[in-house]
Amino acid sequence: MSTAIQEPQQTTETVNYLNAEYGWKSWLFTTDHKRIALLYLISISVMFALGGVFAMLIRLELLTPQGDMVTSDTYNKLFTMHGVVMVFFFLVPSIPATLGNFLVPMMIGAKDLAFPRINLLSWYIYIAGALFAVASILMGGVDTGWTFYTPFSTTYSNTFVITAAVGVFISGFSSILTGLNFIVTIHKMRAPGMTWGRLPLFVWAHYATSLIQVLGTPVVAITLALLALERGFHIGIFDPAIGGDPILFQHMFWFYSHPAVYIMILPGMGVISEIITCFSRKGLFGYWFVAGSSLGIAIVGFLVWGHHLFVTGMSMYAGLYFSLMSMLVAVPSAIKVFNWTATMYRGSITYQTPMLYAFGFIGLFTIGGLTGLFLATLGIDVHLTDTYFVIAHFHYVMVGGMVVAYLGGLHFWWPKITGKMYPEGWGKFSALLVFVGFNVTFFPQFILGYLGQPRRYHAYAPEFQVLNVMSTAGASILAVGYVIPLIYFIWSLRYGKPAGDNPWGAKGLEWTTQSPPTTFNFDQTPIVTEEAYAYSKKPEVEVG
Amino acid sequence: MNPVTPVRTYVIIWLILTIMTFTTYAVAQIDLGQFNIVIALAIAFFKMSLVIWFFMHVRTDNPLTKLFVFAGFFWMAIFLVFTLGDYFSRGWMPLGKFW
Amino acid sequence: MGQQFDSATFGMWVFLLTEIMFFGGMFGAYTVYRSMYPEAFASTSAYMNPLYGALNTAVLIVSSLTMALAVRSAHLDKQKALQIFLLITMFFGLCFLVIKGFEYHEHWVDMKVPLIGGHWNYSEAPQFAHQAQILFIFYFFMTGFHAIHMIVGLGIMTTIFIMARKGRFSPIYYTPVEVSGLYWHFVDIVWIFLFPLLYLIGHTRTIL
Amino acid sequence: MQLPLWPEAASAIASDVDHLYIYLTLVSVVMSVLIFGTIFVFAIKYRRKSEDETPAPIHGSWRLEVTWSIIPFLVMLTFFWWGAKIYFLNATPPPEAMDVYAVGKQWMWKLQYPGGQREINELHVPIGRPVKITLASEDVIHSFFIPALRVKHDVVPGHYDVLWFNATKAGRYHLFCAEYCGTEHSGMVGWVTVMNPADYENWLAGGGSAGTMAQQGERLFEQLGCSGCHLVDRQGRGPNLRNLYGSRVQLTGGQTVLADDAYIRESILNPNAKIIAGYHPNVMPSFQGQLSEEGILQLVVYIKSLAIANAPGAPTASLLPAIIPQPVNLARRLAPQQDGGKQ
Repeated sequence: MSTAIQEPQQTTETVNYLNAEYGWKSWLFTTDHKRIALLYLISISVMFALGGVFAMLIRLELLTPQGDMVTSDTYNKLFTMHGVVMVFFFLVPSIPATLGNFLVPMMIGAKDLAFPRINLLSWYIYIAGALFAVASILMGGVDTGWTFYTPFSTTYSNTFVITAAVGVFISGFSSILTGLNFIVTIHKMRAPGMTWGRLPLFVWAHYATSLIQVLGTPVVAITLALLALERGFHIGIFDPAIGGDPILFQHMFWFYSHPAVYIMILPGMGVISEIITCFSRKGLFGYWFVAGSSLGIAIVGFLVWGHHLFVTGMSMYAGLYFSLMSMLVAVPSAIKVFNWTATMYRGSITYQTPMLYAFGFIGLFTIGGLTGLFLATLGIDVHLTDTYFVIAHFHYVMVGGMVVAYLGGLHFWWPKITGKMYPEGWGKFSALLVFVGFNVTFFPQFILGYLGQPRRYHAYAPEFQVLNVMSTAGASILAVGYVIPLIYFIWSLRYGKPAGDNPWGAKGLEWTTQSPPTTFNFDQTPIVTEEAYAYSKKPEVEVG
Repeated sequence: MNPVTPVRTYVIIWLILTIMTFTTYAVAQIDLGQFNIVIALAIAFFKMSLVIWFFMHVRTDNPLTKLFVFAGFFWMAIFLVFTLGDYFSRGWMPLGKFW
Repeated sequence: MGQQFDSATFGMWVFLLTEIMFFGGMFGAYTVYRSMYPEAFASTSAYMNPLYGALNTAVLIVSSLTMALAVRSAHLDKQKALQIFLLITMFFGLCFLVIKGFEYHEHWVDMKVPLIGGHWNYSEAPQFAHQAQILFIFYFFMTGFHAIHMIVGLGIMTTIFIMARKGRFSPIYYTPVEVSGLYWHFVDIVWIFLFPLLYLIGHTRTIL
Repeated sequence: MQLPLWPEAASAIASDVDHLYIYLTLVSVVMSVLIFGTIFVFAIKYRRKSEDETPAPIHGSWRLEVTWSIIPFLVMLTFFWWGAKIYFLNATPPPEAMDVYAVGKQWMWKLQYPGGQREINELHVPIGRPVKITLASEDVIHSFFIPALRVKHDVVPGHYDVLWFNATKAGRYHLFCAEYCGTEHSGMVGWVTVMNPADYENWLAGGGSAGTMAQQGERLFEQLGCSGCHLVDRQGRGPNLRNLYGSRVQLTGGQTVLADDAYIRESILNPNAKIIAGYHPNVMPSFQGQLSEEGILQLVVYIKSLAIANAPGAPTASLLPAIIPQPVNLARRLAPQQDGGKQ
């Protein structure tokens, strides 16, 4: 930050994408990927806040074992809406639609995505989906759990399942369009000299993510369409009374929803690769292994969905296969962790906020990944599935991994996005709060899970109370850790110090333009002549 | 850009497709047991390949398009094979104590 | 221009990838139930009239041919031919929908529509009355989604036709024609599979 | 204030699961300490000392990459192997296991014993005898979960699921529903009482005034008028049910099926689905909606008992004389077809 003391406060503001046009029309009809990214940023932040409120209510309810704060119906709706909102409307679009949308074209030296209007369309579709989800909340909520398992969701639930399912169905298309756009952009719009071997790993991660979005999302769409039809018209597709099979629903649901967790985590891994290299001032150790492991996760990730079905009566042999594949998918994740660690070896490391988040990510993701192996192990999963162990595991990956990476990335690129610095001291403090709060919230849940507390319980056995109280206490720390950045980010828009083009001394094409960038990102199409993360050499990006 | 395909090619492909349609219809009237489904799907697959290869110009398209077309069917196969794998192996006997 | 053509067709292929998975999910669920209840499904196929299916297949294949010729005409700057071929394509697309409509009507008359009120009667093979419902649901679901795709396709064709009338296309810019052609052919391919799966298999009432 | 950190282990399989869990935990701790330690050391040792530091590039090492891919995978294979072993053990009840029947219903567990005892949200089992629980659901998916015994199985409507255990320690343990099933999901809990064999005998003697489960099934059989067509000793309009259970029967289509619990259940609810060769469809009405899953289970046990009473070498003296079913042994299931159930 010491270098950020720039020329006198800018009196003549440069033209950039933020001030190029004014008025609400210039935002709502924009085709600029950066503006669309900001539209997404605002929308998903609203959804995150909504999901967070539900989470807080859940934790408050679980302070006492009797379940005396809200009724069981309300509680069921709370965790369902928490899941639906967080998974489909925050986690899936979070990094790809905001940071990815903003940065992928810039990182490959393009003016915009391949289909700017489709990009805007995807935001509108997202909003339409989110409106349906919010409508289902306002009408009275949904109580099926975010997994919508039949026959409860089709026959027995008396809530607004169809509305919520339609919301998820619609938002799926927004996700597909984003993925489609990225794939075509990365294939066709790279700047001269930007070979596949020179792509930043953030872009690789988004490429892998997009593949999953494009290949997986249609299946969940069709599954939810079948579910809505069955519920709406009382036709039995998964109804055991006429020979339908509820387990088939689970197969179809998890065929998407398991790879979907890789949609959520892969972009986070891309962010971490960028942050670690920048703050270690060093190229990534084993570039091709980290890039390849993203693709490996995307592909093998499609072969493991059955590990959600180990106790449903699925064939034991299918269980064997899915267990083995789930072990296999851990290998590329492990490769990434090892390579990030090795990147720091003989680096030049500083501890700015983004790097603190990156440290947190590696730690929490490691725990999340290792506990995933517990759940992939057949004999253990029988005991652990549907308990708090599962909750703890996926929050370690989704919140400890994904959300932490998202916050890290937001801090890292905030100067580029807004041209302003956030307050570093507060940044470090809230990073610490998030880390501590998160662990206090979710670590006790591993123990609760092995003790046998089932998930989705409104009231629980009294001997579990101490650990639950701990968890709730942690959640309140975590909440503070999320609110502080929200405040100082908004504060920095007006009062933040001007950031300069490249406050971190980072590599990558996005740092070669002004902050905030102009509407078309680069004055001239950049020509790339060096590898990604060439920290050890003099900068050699020519502009020609 | 694709080179221009002669009309003759299109018409020939169309003829083959039409003949195949009637073949598959005719074969279905004969009872071949399990082979009915095999033949019907083989013919459908063949017809699909012709449409993709000639009408959709994959023949002259770049390898990237070919790869993506292949990937589409490959992923569909993943879903089919492993879901069906569960259903078909449900009736199997438990393993003995070979460990 | 070449770059844009490339991006657009490639983008369409990626979109078709999602379409493959979309129908793939349906085909997957259908296959599972077929393998669970082969005889019930054979009995439903036996009810279907494969002549409708075969006729519709032929109609779609002709429309695919004319679509391919339309794209070719655009490429060669034969504006009149382009418009005519587009019109023929749309005509056959409509034919398909009309035939499908007649068929749906026949199912309704035959009480083969297992919806809320239960417009449903399966006295031909009462032992399969339960499971046959599942097939009919899939039949309507798959052909219904296919029909929706046809309707969307007709909408696209209308747009393309209007653009062609206005002389928007030339040998260096006919991307929309090419791209919507890909979509049209894909819809044709889906039907190529739906035809044997729904109409032909088990038509001879064989059981295993 | 209680703060348990480790669940009670009260079954044979529980200690297996615990050992594997400890092994996995140890490996995870070692891995985490290695990674966190390395990061910590690197972060301190290689902290930026001057602003213009430029570290030398290191591109990577094939040898390292291969090492840290292969070794973790080999370790994971040990998890896989051990876990699969426990899973298969968990999934195959021994033939001599005693039967208990459980029906999940929003939001309670109904348990029935072959001796005729019935309980709600309470399960009594003896120490040292394998217990096989046949699970059925009346409505949505439930999951039968006893943490202290480390067993869990989903109860999917439409068919029977099976779970078994061998309790080793007397006590009262939680019974949970682990699959979300609606409003009072968290109220669908109960207790499992594991008793010494002698206490268990006493407990058994105390209940079951309504006759054994097979007798209850027989009464239901009469009430519903089944006996009008399914004559026990002669040929009627429907197949004779004596010795039907556990045999392979030939159907009208030509294939054969095993007459097991699932087949009997299906034939009661959807009689036309699988007609035995020589009989007519549309004779028997469907009992869907008229019978609870408990009732169906009673009928199944009754039909089972009809096959055992006559079976040579059927166990005679045991805790529950009339109903210990002859296990469907594996060889029999594999055999192509034998002793057709039709007469």
